[in-house]
Amino acid sequence: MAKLIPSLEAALVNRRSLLKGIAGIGAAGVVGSAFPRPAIAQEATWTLANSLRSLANPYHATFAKGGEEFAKSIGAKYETLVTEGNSEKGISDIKALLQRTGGKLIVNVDPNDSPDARVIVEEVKKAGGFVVTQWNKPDDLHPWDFDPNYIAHMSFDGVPNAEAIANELFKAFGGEGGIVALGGILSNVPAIERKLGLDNAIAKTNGKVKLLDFQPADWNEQKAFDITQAWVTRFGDQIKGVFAANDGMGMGALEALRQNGLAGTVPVVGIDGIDAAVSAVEAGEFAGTVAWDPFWTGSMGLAIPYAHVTGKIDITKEPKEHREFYGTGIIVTKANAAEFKSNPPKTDFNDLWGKVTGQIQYRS
Amino acid sequence: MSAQPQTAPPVLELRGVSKSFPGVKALDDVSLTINRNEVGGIIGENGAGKTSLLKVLNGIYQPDGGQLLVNGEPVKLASPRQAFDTGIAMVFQEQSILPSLTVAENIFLGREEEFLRFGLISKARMNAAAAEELKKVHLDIHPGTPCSKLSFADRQMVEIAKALSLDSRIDGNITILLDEPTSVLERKEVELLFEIIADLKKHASVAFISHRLDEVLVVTDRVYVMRDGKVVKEFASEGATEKDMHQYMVGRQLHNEYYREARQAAPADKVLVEARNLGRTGAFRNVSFTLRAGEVLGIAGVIGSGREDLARCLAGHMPADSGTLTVDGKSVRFTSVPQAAAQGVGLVPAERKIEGLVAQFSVAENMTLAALPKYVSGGVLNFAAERETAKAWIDRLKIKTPSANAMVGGLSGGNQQKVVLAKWRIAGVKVLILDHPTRGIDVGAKEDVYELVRDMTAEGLAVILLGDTLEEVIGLSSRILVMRDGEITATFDAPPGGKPTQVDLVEHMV
Amino acid sequence: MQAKAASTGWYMEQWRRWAPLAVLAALCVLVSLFNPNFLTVGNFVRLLNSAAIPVVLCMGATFIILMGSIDLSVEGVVAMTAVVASLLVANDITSYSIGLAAAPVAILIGGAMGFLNGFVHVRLKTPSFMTTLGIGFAGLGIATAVLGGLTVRIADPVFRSLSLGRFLGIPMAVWIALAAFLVALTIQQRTRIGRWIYAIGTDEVTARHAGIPVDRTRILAFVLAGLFYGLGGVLAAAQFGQGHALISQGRLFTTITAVVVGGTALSGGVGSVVNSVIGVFIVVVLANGMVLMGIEPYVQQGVQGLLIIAAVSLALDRSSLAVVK
Amino acid sequence: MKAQIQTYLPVIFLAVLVLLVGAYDPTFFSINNFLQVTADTMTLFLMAAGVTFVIMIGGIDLSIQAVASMASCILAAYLARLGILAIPLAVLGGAIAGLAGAIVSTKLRIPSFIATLAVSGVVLSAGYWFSDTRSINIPPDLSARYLSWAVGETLGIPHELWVGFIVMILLSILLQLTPFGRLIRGIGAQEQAVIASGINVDRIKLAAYTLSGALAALAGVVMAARLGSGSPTLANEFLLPAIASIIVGGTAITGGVGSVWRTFVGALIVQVVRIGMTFMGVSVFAQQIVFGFILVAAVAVTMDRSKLLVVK
Repeated sequence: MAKLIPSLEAALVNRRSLLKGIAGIGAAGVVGSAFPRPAIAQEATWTLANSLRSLANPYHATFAKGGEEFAKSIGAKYETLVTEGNSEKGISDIKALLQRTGGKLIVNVDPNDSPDARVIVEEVKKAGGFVVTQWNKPDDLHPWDFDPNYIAHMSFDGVPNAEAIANELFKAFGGEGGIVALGGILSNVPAIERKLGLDNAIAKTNGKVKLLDFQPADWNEQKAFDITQAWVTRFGDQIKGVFAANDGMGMGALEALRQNGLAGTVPVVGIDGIDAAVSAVEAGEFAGTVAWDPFWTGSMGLAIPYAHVTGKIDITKEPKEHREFYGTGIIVTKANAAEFKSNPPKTDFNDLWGKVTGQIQYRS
Repeated sequence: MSAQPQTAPPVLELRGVSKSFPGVKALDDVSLTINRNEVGGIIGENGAGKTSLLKVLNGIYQPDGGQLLVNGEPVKLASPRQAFDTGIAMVFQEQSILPSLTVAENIFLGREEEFLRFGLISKARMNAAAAEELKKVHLDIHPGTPCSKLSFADRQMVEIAKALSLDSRIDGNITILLDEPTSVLERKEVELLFEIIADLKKHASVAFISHRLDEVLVVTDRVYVMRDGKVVKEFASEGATEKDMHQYMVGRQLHNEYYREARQAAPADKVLVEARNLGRTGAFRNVSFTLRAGEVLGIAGVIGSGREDLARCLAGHMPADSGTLTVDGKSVRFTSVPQAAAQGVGLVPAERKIEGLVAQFSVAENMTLAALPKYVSGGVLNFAAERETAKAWIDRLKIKTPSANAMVGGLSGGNQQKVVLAKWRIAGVKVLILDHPTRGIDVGAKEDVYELVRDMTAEGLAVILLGDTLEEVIGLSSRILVMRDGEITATFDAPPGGKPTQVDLVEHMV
Repeated sequence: MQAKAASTGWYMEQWRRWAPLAVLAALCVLVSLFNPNFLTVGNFVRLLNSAAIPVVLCMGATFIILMGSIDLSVEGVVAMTAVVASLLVANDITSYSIGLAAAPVAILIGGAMGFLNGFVHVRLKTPSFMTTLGIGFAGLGIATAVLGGLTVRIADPVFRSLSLGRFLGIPMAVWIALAAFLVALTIQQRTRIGRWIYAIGTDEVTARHAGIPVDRTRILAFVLAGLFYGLGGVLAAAQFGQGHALISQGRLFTTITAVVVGGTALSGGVGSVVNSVIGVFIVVVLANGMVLMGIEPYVQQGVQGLLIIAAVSLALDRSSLAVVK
Repeated sequence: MKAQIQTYLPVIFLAVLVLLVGAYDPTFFSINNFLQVTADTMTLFLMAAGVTFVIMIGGIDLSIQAVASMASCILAAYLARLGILAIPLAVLGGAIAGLAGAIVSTKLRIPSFIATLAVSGVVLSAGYWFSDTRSINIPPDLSARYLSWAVGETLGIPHELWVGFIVMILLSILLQLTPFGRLIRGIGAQEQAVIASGINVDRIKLAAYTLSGALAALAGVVMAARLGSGSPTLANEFLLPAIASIIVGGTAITGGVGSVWRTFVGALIVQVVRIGMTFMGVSVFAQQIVFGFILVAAVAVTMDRSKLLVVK
């Protein structure tokens, strides 16, 4: 991550100049600094874009960063699209970009909700662009049914990773006792998977670890804080550990524990590997987190289609495990946190499949 | 009535002031003066322009033409606040007391600076100052009481106290404008008010606006009579009689024709409404009467007599909780307006702008509001039929409007009231309850309304009338109920030529 | 008969006055029946702590709602000020490290956003609903743009002690919220602006006639609200030890719900910051109770909705309203 | 004349926006793109269309987002079993939710803001119940059989547009030509006068909220058809844009003044601003800020304040 920081700081400088523009009230200021250049009709080269929920969360910010870096490495134009949590906005934005680029678009999408993926894939195919989807898609939607435009779907397997991190949690408190768990929005696929992973881990302890309560905090830090406060009241020192389906909620839980003097005493685990969580792991307040590699997904979701477009590979000839695959989650614990921080995973834009860990499994 | 040195300029003077609104000339070349230590009276029928005049004096309206002088200096009053700071305080007819604030806060609203200490209001000092002002109106309430807890009469006294607070805060002469201050007050409070005015006169001037001629004669030194936006007469109160004043107010000697007495129909046999021991807790009780087709039943009573509540119960605005009511032979119990409307009972409300009309609706839309189902064919509105009806009624009631599609909000009060009447006629009511039907409309329109009342009775409708004035009740009604404290205290037959006098009624009212 | 009517009126009035408190008490009893742990000192401290930020936000929102307006910019302003505060103290991104001085700066920025709300609303005559909605969007956008999606981690223990520190065993955030409440109460009761806000909310035309500078008062009320949101942002940053654009997620509707549940009318003129504090506690106890009572997660929202309807229908004085919109 | 211009300000504002974006990027100007953009706006319009009635009576309906999501769940859950009947069932579910909000608001006399907010919590729970807390796929064959009216094209025009147009026409008829619409306007402008005219105002209000719920549900059905699945969070982040559409179109939030075509234009304004920023390549960091300010500007331009005494 440290390596990322200089480039992030550079980005911050730009943003500050942007803010100056805003402070100048400027519609004029904003317009001036924010509009790159008019695009006249057909563009000769491919435009690359990442579509994600919101730049307000670190995972997606790094995801966008990956796309930007890759585009820079090949000298292509790059855009970030945000859905703001609104499915229709996400879809319309992609359509607009397809229209603007005349279909010469490579887009790497983390759909707002799994149903969106189908529409996006269909639109991209119709316009002749190429698409990679991340995390969310309907189970019956497959890249090979949309050859060649639907390049791939990539995800991280929530079940084994959640199970692994749950085991880290159990280890942290000695493997026996009650835990509480914070889930994401009930109907989100990752939320479901991570809950399943947790359930598996608990089942394997043969009753030694008990799930005292499960509450969805909707990925919301504040909600996680309030729920954890209530848990402290309800279960008191029965709580031996807190499982959070993402780091944001984990941080909320941690702060609630801190308010009650329990930070560091009651271990927390999260998933995502955001900076704050890794630091908490170092400090011994988190028992661990799973680091996805958003820089990798953000860049590889563009690099793979680009390789197809430039003829380096023919995606239709690739095996299924290169069309629907899991990336590698890194379990970060106290043992490797410092190492992880000082030496974050690197991404080689030319190594397309290096971090692929197998074909996606459908469980339901 | 101390003698004035002729040299001192009048405290307040209007020279040729005019003010117009779309369709109405509210003030037409009005000139008048209020002298130092004088109580000037301004009288006139509703709609004569008294309230507009006050609003000009108070800075709410800016005149289109003419001049306003205070202590001989021409001034322009852009807001009530400015008028206040100039020494003119108004006691509103429509109360300007805010229920969410305390008595003291209301009295000093907008003028809290004198109680500030380090930017904070000293409640103790403010309450103490307010208590001083309350003493002047003999109101024994704690200044920290929220005004929502006060009766209307008490609120009126607070309003007067607010105006009086100017007294100790302005150098030089102040003028207090009292707009119909007695309408919500009880006899005792009215007397108190008169004492206050007499006291005020020693160091201030007062303009007293009322349509209660007896009061005006008692309390004022000089009287201006207004009619149709003009000052038509000025005379000294001493020696004047109510009859003289009346003559100027209405423009002619009061005569039977004004109320179309000749057209007063003899009631038919058919009973349209029969009330037996009707009551509503806290409002009225044991009210019984019979109303026949072709009859105008007047109800007289002061504020608090329960007649307004009775009218609203009869029209379904609030339920009665005891007694029985029969409408056109059917026993009914109204708990909502639609139920009353379905039985052919309609109410022309006193609050025309709030309950009578949808100001943003056109004339036609307002007219058909209570009878919409009649103008539907195939599920959609039949605009042609609606327009036709509207035009017919515009002609029939001589409504002055640019067209049937004009917004009702732009019409004068009289024309608006005709639209409300037309609405209920179109809905086909059998019984129409008129609550102050001529409030705030000009004389010509009043006569049209009276004509319309006679038309209705001629067509076999029955009317219940809560008149704006006693004369109106007497002139129009064929029978009169007098109410006091929620009960009927007297019933008078009022055939043409055999009408009771105001004195007869007042006896049972108070 | 009259006397009887008067006395039932008196009872109703007393009930209306105390209803929000009664509802809160009933709720507490209900929850503690399910889970006696509710009635522990520790839980009360936790409840106070959970209520701290909502109380601060409600202080601002109450003034706006008392005017009959509405403020939808809560989340935008809180996010923005939280981000600014966390960037100004010692953190892992910038190096200003101005320590506690960040708090007044952030609060003032909140006030500036409030000023923008009020100014645009009054001068352009746009309804507060839309004005604050738009400016709230902008505030969230600014928070996102300043950070570019990063999360700032606060490394300043003094600043964090604004939330974590304890005095007499009670978290500092609670004391700050208490101070904010006292300030709001003073403003409401003892300053001209406070009284004028009531006057405007009750009858703007009369208020204008009384010489109250209505436009200025409106703008000032929005500034006040902004200042409170700014404080809320500071507390949020201190509580979570970080600043990011999502920190205020979900604050808007809970704030307005709390104000209304407390008995302040959306139509203006009726209510008080005291009511809002009670409203906050009703909402906080409700959320806390959901977990304590072990209500099935997916029906929680539904139960909460029903209980809010029950609470409002008991607590809100609607007798004086001719129409309810 | 001035009044005429005032009436069409939303359209003019929209036209200016379109010209601005088009001047910047001519690819924006194509029939196909216009059709696409408009078709994409239709779910937003459908959500906003019903609420327009509620806002016109001076109320507000904050439950539409939850209602649309719930409807998508009902549709997806029952399409296989009930076939085409799942559609009316979903719409009925929305109507009931709308009615529930209205009953709470009118009978318990709770401001609609809180009543519908509270009901939306209940509706959200219902959505989770119908979907068993999952998103549910609609198999393509079922979609083709029952939902082709909402997706696809006829005469070169996307079906969403047909649906949107039909709804707009029907609702406009309802609002402009029927007694119901007349009373909606009257209640918004001066409720007490309508009550005093013997109209059962509560019934009209119940109908308005029910309509709002039903249309939100229809929006949810169309969304589900477009996305091929239902989910309890499908319509998230739709509420505020929908209400913004109504107000940006020039309908007064205080009630009495407004129309369905205004909401249509308002929804298009919201959409064009958003899409326009993508076309113009406005930095993603600036987008939300620009969006916020344009919303305020749009209202400042389009709202007819001549009839309002005070702006709250």
